[in-house]
Amino acid sequence: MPRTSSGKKVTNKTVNKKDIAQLLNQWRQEFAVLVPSLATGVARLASWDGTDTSFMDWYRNTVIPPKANLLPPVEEMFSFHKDGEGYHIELPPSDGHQQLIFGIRPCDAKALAILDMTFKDIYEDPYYLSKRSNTILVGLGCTNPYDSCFCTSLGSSPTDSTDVDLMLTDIGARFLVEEITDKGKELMANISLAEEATEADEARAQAAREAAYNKVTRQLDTTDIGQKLLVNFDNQDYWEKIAAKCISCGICTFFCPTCYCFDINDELVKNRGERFRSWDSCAFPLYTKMPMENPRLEKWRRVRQKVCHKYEFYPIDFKVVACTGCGRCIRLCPVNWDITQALANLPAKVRA
Amino acid sequence: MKDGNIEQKLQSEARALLEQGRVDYIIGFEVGSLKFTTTPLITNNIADIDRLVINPFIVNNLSVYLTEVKGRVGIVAKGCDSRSIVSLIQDKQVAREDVVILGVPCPGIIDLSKVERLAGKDRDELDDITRNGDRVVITVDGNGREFPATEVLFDNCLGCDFPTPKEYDVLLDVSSPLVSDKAASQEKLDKLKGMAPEPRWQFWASEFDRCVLCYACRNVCPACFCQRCFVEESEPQWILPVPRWQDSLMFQVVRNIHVAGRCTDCGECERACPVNIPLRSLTREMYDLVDELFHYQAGMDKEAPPLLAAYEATDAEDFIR
Amino acid sequence: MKQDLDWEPRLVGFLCRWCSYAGADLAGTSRKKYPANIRVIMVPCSGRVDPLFILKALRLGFDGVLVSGCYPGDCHYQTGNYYARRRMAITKKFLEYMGIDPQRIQASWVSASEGGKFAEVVTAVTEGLKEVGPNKLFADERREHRTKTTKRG
Amino acid sequence: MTATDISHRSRFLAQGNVYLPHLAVIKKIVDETGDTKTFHLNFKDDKLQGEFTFNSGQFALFSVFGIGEAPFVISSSPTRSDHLEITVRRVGRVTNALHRLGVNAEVGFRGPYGNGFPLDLLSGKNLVFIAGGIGLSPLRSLIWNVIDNRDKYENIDIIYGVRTPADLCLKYDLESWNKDKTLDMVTTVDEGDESWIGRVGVVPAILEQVAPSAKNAVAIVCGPPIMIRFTFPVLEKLGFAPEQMLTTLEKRMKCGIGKCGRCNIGNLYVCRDGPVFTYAQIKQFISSEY
Repeated sequence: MPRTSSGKKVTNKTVNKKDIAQLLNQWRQEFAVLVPSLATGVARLASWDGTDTSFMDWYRNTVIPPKANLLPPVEEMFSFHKDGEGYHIELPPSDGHQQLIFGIRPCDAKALAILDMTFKDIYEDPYYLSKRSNTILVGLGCTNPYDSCFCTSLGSSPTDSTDVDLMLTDIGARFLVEEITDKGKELMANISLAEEATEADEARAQAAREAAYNKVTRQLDTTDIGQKLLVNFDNQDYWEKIAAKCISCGICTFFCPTCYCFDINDELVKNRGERFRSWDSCAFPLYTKMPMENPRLEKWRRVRQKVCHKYEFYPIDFKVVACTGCGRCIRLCPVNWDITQALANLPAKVRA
Repeated sequence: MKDGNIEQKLQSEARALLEQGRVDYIIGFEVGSLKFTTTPLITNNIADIDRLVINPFIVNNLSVYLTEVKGRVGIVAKGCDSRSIVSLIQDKQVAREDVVILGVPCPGIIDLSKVERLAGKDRDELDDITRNGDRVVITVDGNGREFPATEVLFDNCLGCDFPTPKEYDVLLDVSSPLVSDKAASQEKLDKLKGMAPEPRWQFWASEFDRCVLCYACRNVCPACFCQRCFVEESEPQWILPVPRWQDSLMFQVVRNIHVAGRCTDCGECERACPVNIPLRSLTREMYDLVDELFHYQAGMDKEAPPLLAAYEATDAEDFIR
Repeated sequence: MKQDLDWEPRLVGFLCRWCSYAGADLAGTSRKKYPANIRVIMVPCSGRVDPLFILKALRLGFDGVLVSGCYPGDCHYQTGNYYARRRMAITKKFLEYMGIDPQRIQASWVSASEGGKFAEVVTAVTEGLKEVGPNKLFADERREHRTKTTKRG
Repeated sequence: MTATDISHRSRFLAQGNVYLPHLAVIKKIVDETGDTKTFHLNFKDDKLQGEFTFNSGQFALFSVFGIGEAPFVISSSPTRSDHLEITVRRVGRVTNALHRLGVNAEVGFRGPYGNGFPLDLLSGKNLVFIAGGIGLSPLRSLIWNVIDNRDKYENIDIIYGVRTPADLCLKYDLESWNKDKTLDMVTTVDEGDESWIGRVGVVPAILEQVAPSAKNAVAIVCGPPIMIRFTFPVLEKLGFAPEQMLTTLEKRMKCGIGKCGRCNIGNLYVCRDGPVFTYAQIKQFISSEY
């Protein structure tokens, strides 16, 4: 069954699709508004230009996941310079402006909730969390999931509103608008073009949710998956087989909305330099390489790490599978490595 | 390359190779998990051989696996792939006697992004794509539309001079005609050459601004066989391995120089790029430069030394003061 | 090209130690005049020059690069300069295709006895760079959408 | 939710941003072997120097600005010195750069991170320290700590092995431990020379000869992965339960605080949950992940 988001006694609203530009412009008075965009040559969330709403026609999901707006592919951590007194360290100027992400898909919103866990754990990560706390998520339910999508296998759905502030569901000429959080409620407070949702609107939304849910055809049986992975940890034959065609590029991890691994590098030119952090991937041999040895030199160990981290280790630490079924890793892989196939063939028991 | 005959022949050849112990592994294609895709099949199991396919979607250059699969290998190779294998032999990465090349005369591979553009729909929304000689029929919502094949083949296929492998052990079919369109194949490059230098540089700067350094271009490339790559492991660190456009661009330029004379214009780098950087507009230019300057074509002669590991006393030096 | 009147091009010279470096030395000791715009880096052979060095120099803001070695046939290591010649040919042409002015990437053969030629080459290359103007190839900081996510739309 | 409780640990004195290093100054450099040096460091800020605390076995990330950061276990004991010591073998980019620095050079310091050794658990026990090569350095802080609180512990054995006599680290410590009548020290080399009068043999083999009793004992092991892998089975043979074996692990590390990935063994992160683990914790993964 599709999950409906609200058990609450609030009246939902509706907004006419034609008025989306007006709505975004009103929000733009207060926030930096990001929308799905092709302006940079690849589908990603980017600054809205104030007029273009063509994403309503092409947008199924972005190629670059929304994590890139909070954990950028590269960001300066600090700069340093040296003078007669020694080193001086300086943080990059921070910009406290609020950003509003319009159109985030439920799988990607869930992914941000998953990232929050790591970045809040033990020591807070100031770079991610400062952006995160300044971000408002306006979700847009899917009407046309890809054949690579499998969110329904991970306890979510194409219209799941759990992890957004405001949720939009396509009901034909209008969007049903649900205020999920207080932030979401505030967003709609002064929007005069919104109307109260009727019972017919609600019924249409429910039908849309069910239709979208049923369009997700790819399935992955996640029953006892962590346990199955644990017993197969040393099943080298299995891992070698499923890793054989992997080319060890970073696509499935870089474009994964829940992968967060990063590298830290310094650059120095004369007496000035910067420290950067940038995306890193467990697919790269260098990721774990130490001067004298490398625990994951062989490809199958790296593939195992990727799979186990998502489906075995993350659930131990944070009680959630670090995969939302967005399907990017399947869609974008140059050799069609498919995690749903890999896990489907996981032996239930291994010889002792 | 459409009917089942070539597939049957491939399967029986591959099966025989494994059965007779002439190879340890077969590297070929099987049907992929997404519509209109294939995926590499690397197997030592005879039971898997039935899954081998040949169709207009066999995109990968499988020779990329040769340096890592152990033992003797039977490998399915299109024209460009077989040249990559020869190039690996020239570089002594692969021994000729360790590979059995199952050559596929290639009529050109279908570029799904071109199909999507023509159809105005994504791949998974299409019912069917059928190649028939120089025509392709794309069916959406039950309605078939016919297009010239030249409009859906990869740019590199349209400009391919050697679709049929020259180096092979078994040729799986008689040579089939490739529909080529040299002008279309060079269109992007010509457009760039028509630009003034500054906008051209700006073009590349903005293209590489999207790069996230996933290294898919390098890792799908059979010519990039180095165990350690200059971008990640060099002392001093010439390039910072972080995705700023300057570093990404430097990486790609030097990668192109490294694969000069090895690149067979298989187009895999551009196809693999998840952020649509037109990498073939670089690799093909280098391919043409190498031909123009040294009359050298990659992977044509397994006895020849690699381009940059050789010289002629008569090499051009009009640019040297 | 319009430019700052005070601007002087900066040139990196990778000189092979056996011929061109000695040639540069000779130019100095025999008091040949040549522009002070060149910073010399001695390399064992022109064949040692990795295209990466050339790009790195440009990335650091140098306006041009000169690679200079022994004449063909005179290489101390027999053939190093022949390999360099091939590599330089494709590097120069390829970078030109990408939009880098070919004047910025120069090569020469200068023997140990050619102090005069060295001075001429450096003068000519420097003059060429003055025509081309300052190197701003890598100066552009893009990617605002990635590093500053909360910029007001 | 947190994956690991760190409330009882000495913690990094953050300046609002956990990734910002403090500045530390190299006060003294001791040459240990041809490729190993010990650095004595003080915080540049006197106030910080006064406030700073750490537990034996905790590590920190040291920066050479412009080159990068690398993790080292603090090898001095909180019971002794007013400065910090790290012993560094020259093996990679950062360690090379560290070795090029001289006295008065400034480095970055982030830490202390990680759990350190469980002193509660060790108290009242016989302790068997087993170290190979530079693996002595992560144990050194604990060894001095234990010596300085000698009455809290029972017997102390130290087994230390290196490849050749020239590879012996911390000779000044070895000397004083050798003289210390309250502990038993065995030094061994894989390959001796004319002047070597100690034992010859790899650490697991010597351990088997020394055969310390497992009764009321805890073994603390540190060395190269190959030594660690071969030492645990010997300890098991001697009757040590997996819970009685401690080790401190080294992995490639970038953040030090459980975020950048890479240093995990199973769901345990060396930086977050370690670097000190019992064999029981890592047993199921160690064969193929370390």
